[in-house]
Amino acid sequence: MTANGMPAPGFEASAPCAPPTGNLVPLMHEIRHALTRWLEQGEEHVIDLRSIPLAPGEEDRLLAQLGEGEVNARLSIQGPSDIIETRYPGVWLITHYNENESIMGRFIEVCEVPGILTSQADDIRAGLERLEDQLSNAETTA
Amino acid sequence: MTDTEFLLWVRGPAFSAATFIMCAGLVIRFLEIFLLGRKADLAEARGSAAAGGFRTLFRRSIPDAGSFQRSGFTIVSGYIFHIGLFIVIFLFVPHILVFETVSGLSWPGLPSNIIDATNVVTMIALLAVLIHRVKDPVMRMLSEFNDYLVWFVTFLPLLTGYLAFHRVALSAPMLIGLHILSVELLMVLFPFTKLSHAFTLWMARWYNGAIAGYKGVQS
Amino acid sequence: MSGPSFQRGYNALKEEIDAPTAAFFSSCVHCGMCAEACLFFTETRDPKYTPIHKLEPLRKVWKQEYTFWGKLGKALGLSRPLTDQDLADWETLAYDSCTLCGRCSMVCPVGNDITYMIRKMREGMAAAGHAPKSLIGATRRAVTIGSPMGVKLPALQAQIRHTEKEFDIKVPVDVEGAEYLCTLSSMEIMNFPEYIGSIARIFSLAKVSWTLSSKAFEATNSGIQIGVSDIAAELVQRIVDAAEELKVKAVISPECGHAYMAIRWDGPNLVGKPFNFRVLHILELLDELRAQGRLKMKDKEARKVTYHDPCQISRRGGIIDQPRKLINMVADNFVEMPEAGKMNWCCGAGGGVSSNERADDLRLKTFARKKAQLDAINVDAIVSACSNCRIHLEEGLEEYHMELPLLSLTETIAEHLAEE
Amino acid sequence: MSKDKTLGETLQERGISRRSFLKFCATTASMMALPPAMIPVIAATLEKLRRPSVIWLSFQECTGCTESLTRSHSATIEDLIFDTISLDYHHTLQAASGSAAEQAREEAMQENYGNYILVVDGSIPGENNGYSTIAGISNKDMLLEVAAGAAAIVAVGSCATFGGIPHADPNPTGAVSVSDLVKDKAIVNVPGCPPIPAVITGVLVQFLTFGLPELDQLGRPAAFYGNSIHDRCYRRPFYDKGLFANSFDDEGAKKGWCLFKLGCKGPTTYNACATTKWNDGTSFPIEAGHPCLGCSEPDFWDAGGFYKALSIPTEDIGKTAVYAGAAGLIAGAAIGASLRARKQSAVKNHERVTIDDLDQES
Repeated sequence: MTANGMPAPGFEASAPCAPPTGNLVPLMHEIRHALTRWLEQGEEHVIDLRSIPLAPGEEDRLLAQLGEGEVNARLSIQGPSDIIETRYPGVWLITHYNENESIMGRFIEVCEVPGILTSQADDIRAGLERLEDQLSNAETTA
Repeated sequence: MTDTEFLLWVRGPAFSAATFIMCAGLVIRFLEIFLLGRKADLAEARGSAAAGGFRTLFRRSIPDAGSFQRSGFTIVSGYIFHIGLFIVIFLFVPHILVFETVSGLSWPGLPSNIIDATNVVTMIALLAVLIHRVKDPVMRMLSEFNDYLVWFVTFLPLLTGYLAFHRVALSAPMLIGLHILSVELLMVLFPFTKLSHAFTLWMARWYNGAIAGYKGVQS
Repeated sequence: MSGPSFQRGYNALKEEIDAPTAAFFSSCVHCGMCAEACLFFTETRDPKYTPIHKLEPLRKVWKQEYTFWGKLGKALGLSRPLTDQDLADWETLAYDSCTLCGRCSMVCPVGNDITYMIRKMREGMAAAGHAPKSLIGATRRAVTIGSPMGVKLPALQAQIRHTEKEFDIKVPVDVEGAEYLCTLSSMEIMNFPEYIGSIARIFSLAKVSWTLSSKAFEATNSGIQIGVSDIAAELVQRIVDAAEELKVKAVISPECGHAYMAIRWDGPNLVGKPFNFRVLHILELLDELRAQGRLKMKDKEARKVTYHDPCQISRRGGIIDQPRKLINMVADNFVEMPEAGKMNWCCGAGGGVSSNERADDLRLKTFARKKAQLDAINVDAIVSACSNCRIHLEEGLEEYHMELPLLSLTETIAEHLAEE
Repeated sequence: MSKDKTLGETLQERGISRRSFLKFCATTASMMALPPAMIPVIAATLEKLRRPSVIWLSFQECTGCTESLTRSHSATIEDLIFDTISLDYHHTLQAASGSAAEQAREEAMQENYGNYILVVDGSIPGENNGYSTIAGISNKDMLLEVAAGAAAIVAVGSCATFGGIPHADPNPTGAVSVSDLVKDKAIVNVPGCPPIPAVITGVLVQFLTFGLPELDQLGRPAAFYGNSIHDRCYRRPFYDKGLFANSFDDEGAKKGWCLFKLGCKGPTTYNACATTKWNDGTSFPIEAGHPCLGCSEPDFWDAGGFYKALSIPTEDIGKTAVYAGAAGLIAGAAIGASLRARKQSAVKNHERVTIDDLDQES
């Protein structure tokens, strides 16, 4: 609704009236099963939200249901990525943005820590090299 | 021929040809029967032939209690697949659109998944009817090639419709094309096989009811 | 005289096929429901007795002569034409195992009047020389002697004299200007002469002006049963002539099913012109008298009775309520058998089957159906209104060791009539 | 940037972190509709990949496909793609012009003969080669020449894949598709008018990562064209419930009901629009309220009308039925009259049957 009480043009066609695809509930159950499997077998699980047909507004409802938990990390890698632990520990919501902050991919991961959050051996190696270079440069200049 | 070209062919020239054959054939069949004529009844009437004929058009759809007991399977399975065919043919929205373009008339349809379920029930009923036809001594004796052909061309659109709805095995344009083609086969054979009973039965019921009605006899 | 031939039979079948026949054959989907409606099938479970199957020769002629594709198929040699042997093979199906009872015509879901077509097919069968021997004999007696049982006028006159003496009542014969001309079946003259006394007493007490005719007392029509319209017309014409000569207002058909069918419904069509008199079944007339209060009962039948519907009177003739009203007038304890009325089962002897000795065993076998109906109700007596049904029911009851008296409805009414 | 280094080495040199690479792999897997379990495989393969040479030829086309690709929202990924490949010839994008451009093409062909990837957009005139030429070379000749040395061909857009709009009735140039002319090479068809940009890049990445992808019978990669629009459409529940928009401005249209009656070709169209969507994943035609035109299917321009429901016959059936009825009346009256005459003759042939005619012995 706009300020004068008239419905906003074109509003009806979008989110509030969109039909449910009926995919939300099965999705929540998939998460529940994944959590159980992780506890019992330590098996990790990734859901690509783009591969599931969702009606306009449905994804927002999903995110609202998952909520936000204790961890909220922002990565800066060729555009930001948000890594959020939902209100269900072990259920992570990962959103990749490009440099224009448009969403490029959104995943739900069921695991201890999403792989992309942990430091990568290659990066550590590169970082170590940089550190050593820096130190040796400092020694020579000192 | 690509699948799309095939679909266009069945929706275009093939459908026109099938429509032409079916409509012309039915008119010819009707005249073939009607023009044989019938002698006027000279006996003093005790009832109305028209009223009797009209009544029997509807009344004959309701079996008497005794027949229901003795031919229960035939009646129940027959009812199921006929009602099923009616629902699937006339209450599926994509089909209604076809009738609308031809006649300008439209009516509300049923949800697609109800149509799908009805289709499955109808196919099961038709299979049961076929098994009955093969197993029952009377029906086996009466049945000829025509009866099995009619069964087949009735079953085929249901099956292709099911496959098209669920996109089994082939591409969607091909499946929809095959479905329409199977309906065209049904349409082409309609006037020249027992399928035409869908129309001639109204004549048969009318004559039966009129002959009886004139005499003031129930039928 | 040219004698029967396949060509004449084939031509007759071609003549008989009309729009209803074509509509019926076009509509049959071979569902087999008519089989379950036919007592020849239900009591034997032999598929060949399926009613529509009995019409195969007629169907073949329709298909090959009156449909475009059938004709094409025949011309191309794709389908075998009808042969004399086909007709010979179908003789027992068309005559021995069909009483023209019309039950199949009632249940056919597409509305086929199968009985209507059996009657037509018999025209071709008879003209091709494939009518049963004993039925030909009965027809010959009807044409040459005047009655299928060979009853001649002197025999009737003897019964009249006997009746007049027994009841001290006048039986009018050849009375010009009488209101009703009563006809009789030879079975009534030979086996149930009480019928003559009964109608004489009823009409006398109800003050009905009536007469018999010495020229046309026989109401039955073997021509109808054997399926020869030319002969049936000749037999009907005798009654028409007598009725016109005596200037009656109406002709009364006796307690006989096919006689009613022959004179009431087929009669005008056979002779080719509407009658200038009415035709009533005796039950119709009696019910009219009842409604007018002209039948006074002195007492009522005490036994538990049921009513057997003669097919040509009830199902094919439409006289279903009248007998029930009449029975309720004369009996206190009237029960219906299962499927009574328009769907009642045939006794098994109509449509010429009773005159066909070859069919005797089959006819008695099918009586099991009637026995089952009777077993379900446990009555003391059966009332009916057809002497042909009556004779066969008596025979069947004897065959199945059942002690049940058979009553004529007319006679029962006469018995309980109050004297003035 | 050298063609001899692997992508992993190139990225490292450019200081792109492993995390960034993983992010690229994850979003690419998502784009290619691959299961997330494939992400490590993609990472491992891409890392070792050496940049292949790509030659892009444009024939009878509108540049919509190139526009689509360059307007692709996920800039990072495109950067990476263009880092991954060596686009040696693309006459819309390249800086070189005239004979220098053609020289670049010939050099690229010579250097990488048998190994380069050929991308084509636009259809090829089949009737008269003069309808479309580049540098005096007919489209057909150029295609066949370049195709001969290609490792594989990617046909981008409905024109290159199926002939597209140039091929639409009456097809004045006799336009044909790449696969109509080239029979001896692996061709990946990426139809659409235009194709979804992410699908173009996705196919390239998939091709580079896993080689020739699984194709459907129309040569389309199953990963992107494996599902019909209808089956993945968020309005599908309305179709199943039997709720349809009857016009573009009725209550049903406002409520976002199924557009089948308005001619939606979703049921017969295979593409990724319903899940990948367009413009930064914002929307796709059906979500915007317009029925699917079926642009990724052959002959979509002539497939019975954009606004005619898929189930409706394309010709005037009502008229046909009336003509058929009239023809039936004439033929039926003639046949009926002859049958009637046959019956009359049977009636005329009737010999009166007497009792003496019944017995066969008599």
